[in-house]
Amino acid sequence: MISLKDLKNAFLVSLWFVFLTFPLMVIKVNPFERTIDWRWQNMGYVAAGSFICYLASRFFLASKAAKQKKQKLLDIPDKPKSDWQQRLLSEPRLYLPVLGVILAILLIFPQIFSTYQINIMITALMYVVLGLGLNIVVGVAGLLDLGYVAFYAVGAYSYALLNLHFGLGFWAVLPIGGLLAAGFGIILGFPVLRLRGDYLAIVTLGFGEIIRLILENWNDFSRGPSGISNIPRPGFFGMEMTLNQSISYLYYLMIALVIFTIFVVNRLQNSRIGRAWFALREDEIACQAMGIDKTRTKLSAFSLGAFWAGMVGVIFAAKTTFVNPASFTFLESAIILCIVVLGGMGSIIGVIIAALILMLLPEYLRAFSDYRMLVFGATLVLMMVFCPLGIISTVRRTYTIDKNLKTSNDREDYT
Amino acid sequence: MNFSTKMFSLLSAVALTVAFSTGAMAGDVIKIGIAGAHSGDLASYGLPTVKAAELVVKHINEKGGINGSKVELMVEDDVCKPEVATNTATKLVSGGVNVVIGHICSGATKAALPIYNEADVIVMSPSATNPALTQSGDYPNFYRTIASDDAQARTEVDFAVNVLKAKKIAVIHDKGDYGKGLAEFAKLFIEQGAKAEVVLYEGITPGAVDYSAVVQKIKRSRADAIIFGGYHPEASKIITQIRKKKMDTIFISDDGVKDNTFIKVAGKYAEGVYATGPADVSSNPITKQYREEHMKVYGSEPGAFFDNAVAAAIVLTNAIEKAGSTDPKAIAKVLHTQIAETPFGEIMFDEKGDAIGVGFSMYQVKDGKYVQVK
Amino acid sequence: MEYFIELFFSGLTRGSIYALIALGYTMVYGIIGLINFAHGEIYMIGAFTSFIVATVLSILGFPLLAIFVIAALAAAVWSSAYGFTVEKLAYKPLRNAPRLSPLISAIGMSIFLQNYVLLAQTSDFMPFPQLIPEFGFMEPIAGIIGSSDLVILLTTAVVMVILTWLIKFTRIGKAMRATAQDRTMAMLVGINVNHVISVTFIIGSALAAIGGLLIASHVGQINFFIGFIAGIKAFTAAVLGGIGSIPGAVLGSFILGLTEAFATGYVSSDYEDVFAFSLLVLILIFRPSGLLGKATIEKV
Amino acid sequence: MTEKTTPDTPILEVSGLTMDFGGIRALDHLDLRIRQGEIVALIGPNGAGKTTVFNCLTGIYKPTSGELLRTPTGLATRRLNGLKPNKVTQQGLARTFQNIRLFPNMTVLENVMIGRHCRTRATVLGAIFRDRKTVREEKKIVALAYSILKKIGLADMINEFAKNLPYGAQRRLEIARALATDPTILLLDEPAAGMNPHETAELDELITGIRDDGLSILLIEHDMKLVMSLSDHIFVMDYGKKIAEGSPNNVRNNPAVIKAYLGEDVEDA
Repeated sequence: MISLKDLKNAFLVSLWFVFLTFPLMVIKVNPFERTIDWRWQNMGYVAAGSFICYLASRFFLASKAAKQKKQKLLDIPDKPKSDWQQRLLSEPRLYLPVLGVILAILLIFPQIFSTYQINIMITALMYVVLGLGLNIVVGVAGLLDLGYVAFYAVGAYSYALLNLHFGLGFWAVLPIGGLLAAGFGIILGFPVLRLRGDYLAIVTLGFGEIIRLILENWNDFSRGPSGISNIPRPGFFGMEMTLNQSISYLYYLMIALVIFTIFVVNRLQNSRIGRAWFALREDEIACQAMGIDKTRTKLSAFSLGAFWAGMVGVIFAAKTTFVNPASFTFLESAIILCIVVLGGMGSIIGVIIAALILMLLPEYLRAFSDYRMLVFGATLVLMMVFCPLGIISTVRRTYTIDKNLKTSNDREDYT
Repeated sequence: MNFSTKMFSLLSAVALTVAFSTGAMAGDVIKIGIAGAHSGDLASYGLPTVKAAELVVKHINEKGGINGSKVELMVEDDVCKPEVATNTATKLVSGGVNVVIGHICSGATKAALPIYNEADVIVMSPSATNPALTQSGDYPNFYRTIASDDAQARTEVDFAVNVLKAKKIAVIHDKGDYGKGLAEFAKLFIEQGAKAEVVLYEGITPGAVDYSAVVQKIKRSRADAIIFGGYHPEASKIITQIRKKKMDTIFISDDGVKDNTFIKVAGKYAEGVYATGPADVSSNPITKQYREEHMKVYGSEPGAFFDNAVAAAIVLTNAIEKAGSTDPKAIAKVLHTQIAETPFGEIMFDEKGDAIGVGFSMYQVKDGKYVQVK
Repeated sequence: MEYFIELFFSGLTRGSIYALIALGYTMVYGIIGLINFAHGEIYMIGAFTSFIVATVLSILGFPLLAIFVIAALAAAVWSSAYGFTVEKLAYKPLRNAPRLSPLISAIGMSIFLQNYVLLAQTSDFMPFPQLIPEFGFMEPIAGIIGSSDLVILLTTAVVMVILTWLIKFTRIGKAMRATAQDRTMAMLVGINVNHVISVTFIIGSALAAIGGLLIASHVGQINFFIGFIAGIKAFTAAVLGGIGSIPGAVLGSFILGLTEAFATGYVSSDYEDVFAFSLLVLILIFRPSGLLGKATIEKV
Repeated sequence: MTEKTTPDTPILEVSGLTMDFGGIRALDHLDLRIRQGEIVALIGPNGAGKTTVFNCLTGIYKPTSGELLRTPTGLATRRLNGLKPNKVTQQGLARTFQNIRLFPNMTVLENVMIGRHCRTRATVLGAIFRDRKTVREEKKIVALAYSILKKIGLADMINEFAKNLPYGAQRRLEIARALATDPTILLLDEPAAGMNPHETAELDELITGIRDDGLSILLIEHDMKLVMSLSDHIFVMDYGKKIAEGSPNNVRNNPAVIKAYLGEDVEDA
């Protein structure tokens, strides 16, 4: 499979990378002691690493191309490669048992694993909901939102503040947090939703920063950067709970919220409004020409997306029992956005899988904590290059029609 | 062509990843958790604590452990983020830690404390200075071997007003948890003292490319002194621009600036800058011993909060030994009632959990070195 | 009045710093319609490379001028190499992918490069040698504008003139404009589009590197994270001026810099970024394509 | 279906329509009329401004000046000027696009279902709770969309992605989608472009059928054979101006028209 030409190219590539990484990887200066440390061994690593990677990617692509060629020769129609996925996801006979098993595992999870594992799982599940929420805005309606974290912050602070000043409990604030975030979505949406694409992206990014800066600077309102601590965990009919119990409780609560989110988001996507969102993403002009109110549709996507961030924000505050503005930076928005895109824009299952991978993998890669973010960045690039449509591409609902429809009857209420 | 571009991407990631690597550890019986930022941009504040604990524990285990039990460290990273800190704390608690040294940042500490509190684990931070941690009374299991921000602000203000006789003071901060907290206290103390006035109170944006507008504003306020709350990167940018603008305003800052990096980065502009820091303990034999060991074992000067972390490790292990058990109540009793020998001399803890005998002194940069001001 | 002038120059300095980075953003966006999030990192790599080279040279005892020139060259060469490689690795394979894919790839690249420098070098702040001396003739007005401010201002002006000339009158400039307008058409008339895109990345990266050198020398320190904030601000400036437009990027940068300076000077620097972003929102509401951006009528 | 309006009352009237793009005048005081049940063709060389007329009518462009008046059968006249595209569609004008603008990653059936959006009311709460009213409405949408697709000849492909359809089918799907909005006037922008003679013949039948259902049609088309066979009335444009109008025969022999087309290949599929 590997020809001499490949070897030559691999050599050239590794030469290029040796040159590229030379100053940063090899030279390390200490300006205080005025010494230079030449780390020649790094040059060797870079050369060997890039050589091997080149050949590996060559090999990977060659086998992929060969497969495609074979398919063409055998005249296999160019079916979408996710055929088994589509079937698995669309036939209840296939997916119901799988779903049952997953649910069973999820339910007994706290019985098997340590509190730490449960805690991580809660975080991952929070990101599942965040991903699903942003998915409505970015994946489904196609509005690039880089400031989603602002709504998350609104939710977290609404619990922290309402609890602090008015003593409102978790259950009361959970919907309020969601609604407040949705309200902010509308307030933000009004002026900016006429902007297109990248302009919208930078303005939402700015909005996210503005919210964070206000929380940071307006001490009388938010207690500034030192944050609000001692936020109560969620209660259960006033029961006293130990730490372990309350974490397990939060876990089940998150499971319930995830299921609720999937249920609602799924229904929304397959409704009149969901179709309008998809249409908006596909073609804004045609969408309007088909009688869809662009502004209203965008606003509904924005606020319904924000709603989930608000709810998760409340849970975030309850889980960490402490909020400060530093938790709501742009990086957070970027991570949620990555979940949506990696999952495959608009695909609920894809988003869930992506959220679990992106949140759980780094936790279990703690041993490599220094390289965690490096690997995270590289993974994003590689995923996009090799699989730009995400893990699972959108599955559209299929309809079965009773062929004996009395069309003449329908005709009447049509005119 | 398309092939070669795709392979490039695979390669870039792996080639650069391959070039680095890591390690881990094991043991038995008494478990001490070490929590703080060990990776990412704040790692330099967290890692010295790990090293300090390692050195102290090595000594103890060489002597046969505490009351016969070996001491084991559980090192967990919280990257100084509250949301991660709760996971770290749960991991330590479910791993069965007896005491925890950490966390490093106040925000992360606040998020983690309720978890330790419920699990009844004693926590001692070498670096979390937020006053509320001890003064609010919410965290009975929390101790620290560093003085709180208000004590530091008090030192700064007293020095500026009483020693330097400053009348107009500009209070600047970096909008962060630490810097802004300090600045608020400084402002409060100046106003309470009524001997000087706060002519300017501003937060700057950390990481901004240029601070000349703020500097012009300070110039216009005609302040004789600036009290800056924040860390050395911003401090060195501001002092550089102030001096370049030919202003000779006195610059007083905090422990985050009392760092040799500040002097090296700001160079000649650092001359004359005042900064508060823990009292000079370099002549203390314990301090000397551990600093030398650090040089020997790790081949470099110890980093931030190293002495405080050594103190915390000594105090905690000492308390477990004296208490004769790992029972938190027994340990707490020892901490509050008995004196321990640390790099800061003899210390014990008041009822809030602050170390008695750990305070701040004022330093000034003279000839490229911080020198304690008498 | 003096205070006003002082603030004005503060704003100009900030603006020209943003402009040096914003130009790269706007060029790349103009040509492939991509928000190159990794551009801030290219700037950071430029600063780091010049830091390393300058420190090595000063240890070896080179004179200041030689250090400045060699460090600038090295920064430009390596930043360009990084820009070129990043484009080939992370963007080129995605030319025909959905619009968001290259953006995610860019965010990934940005995170990757930050951590690459963090691991290969250090997470600490490093002192950047002062490469721009204090000019004697600037002494009388040092309270208003410093030597490095002046150098940065002049560099921005020169760079903008050269860039405008390059794009208006040279062969490659024409090819760039053609590619920006219609990539397929450009290809049909025989323009090597890949080549043009590479050149765009190289020029943009070299500008960022020069910016990195000057700015790091101005503030006197660097670490691996400086690219992020500068990048976001520069991008904001580019959008403000109308992304894709070169004079727009410069104008947007100056407006942003001046807004921040005056907001700090007359209101409070607590909310300096709030002012900056609010201004952006306001301008985009009234001019959805930025100040000098062309309002495109979509062909239906 | 028809009320007592006289056949002479135009249901859509355009007068003095002018559209400037920067310094270029794309439309210059254009007048058009469509009567109930008519098929009216808008022809002219490339760049004459035909599509611009559609874009002005449907609210995508804001005309520089001129009146767009719509008189629904038996109701009062309304101005369409300044209405947003979706409001225009609600007023009963639906269109297709010259360069097909389907929703490529949605199924054929969903594309048509989108057309029902402006005629249905289901809310967010309805979508979540699926109350009886919403379910009934949804069922009706599916049934209606299916019946339209059946009529248009795409009933076998309802679950295909729109992007996977052959070209001719995509054109027909655009018509189906427009029909789903319950229009009284259908604006077709080059529906026969790129079709083979067989497909064009089918299209001819389809358009006639739609007219027979009581709709009026405004048609932009280059295929003269189709235009001549379908139209009741033809407007000829050049350089944004109307240069002729009348019955097919009339227009065919108009010297101005011949001059405008001179040198142009009058497509003759």
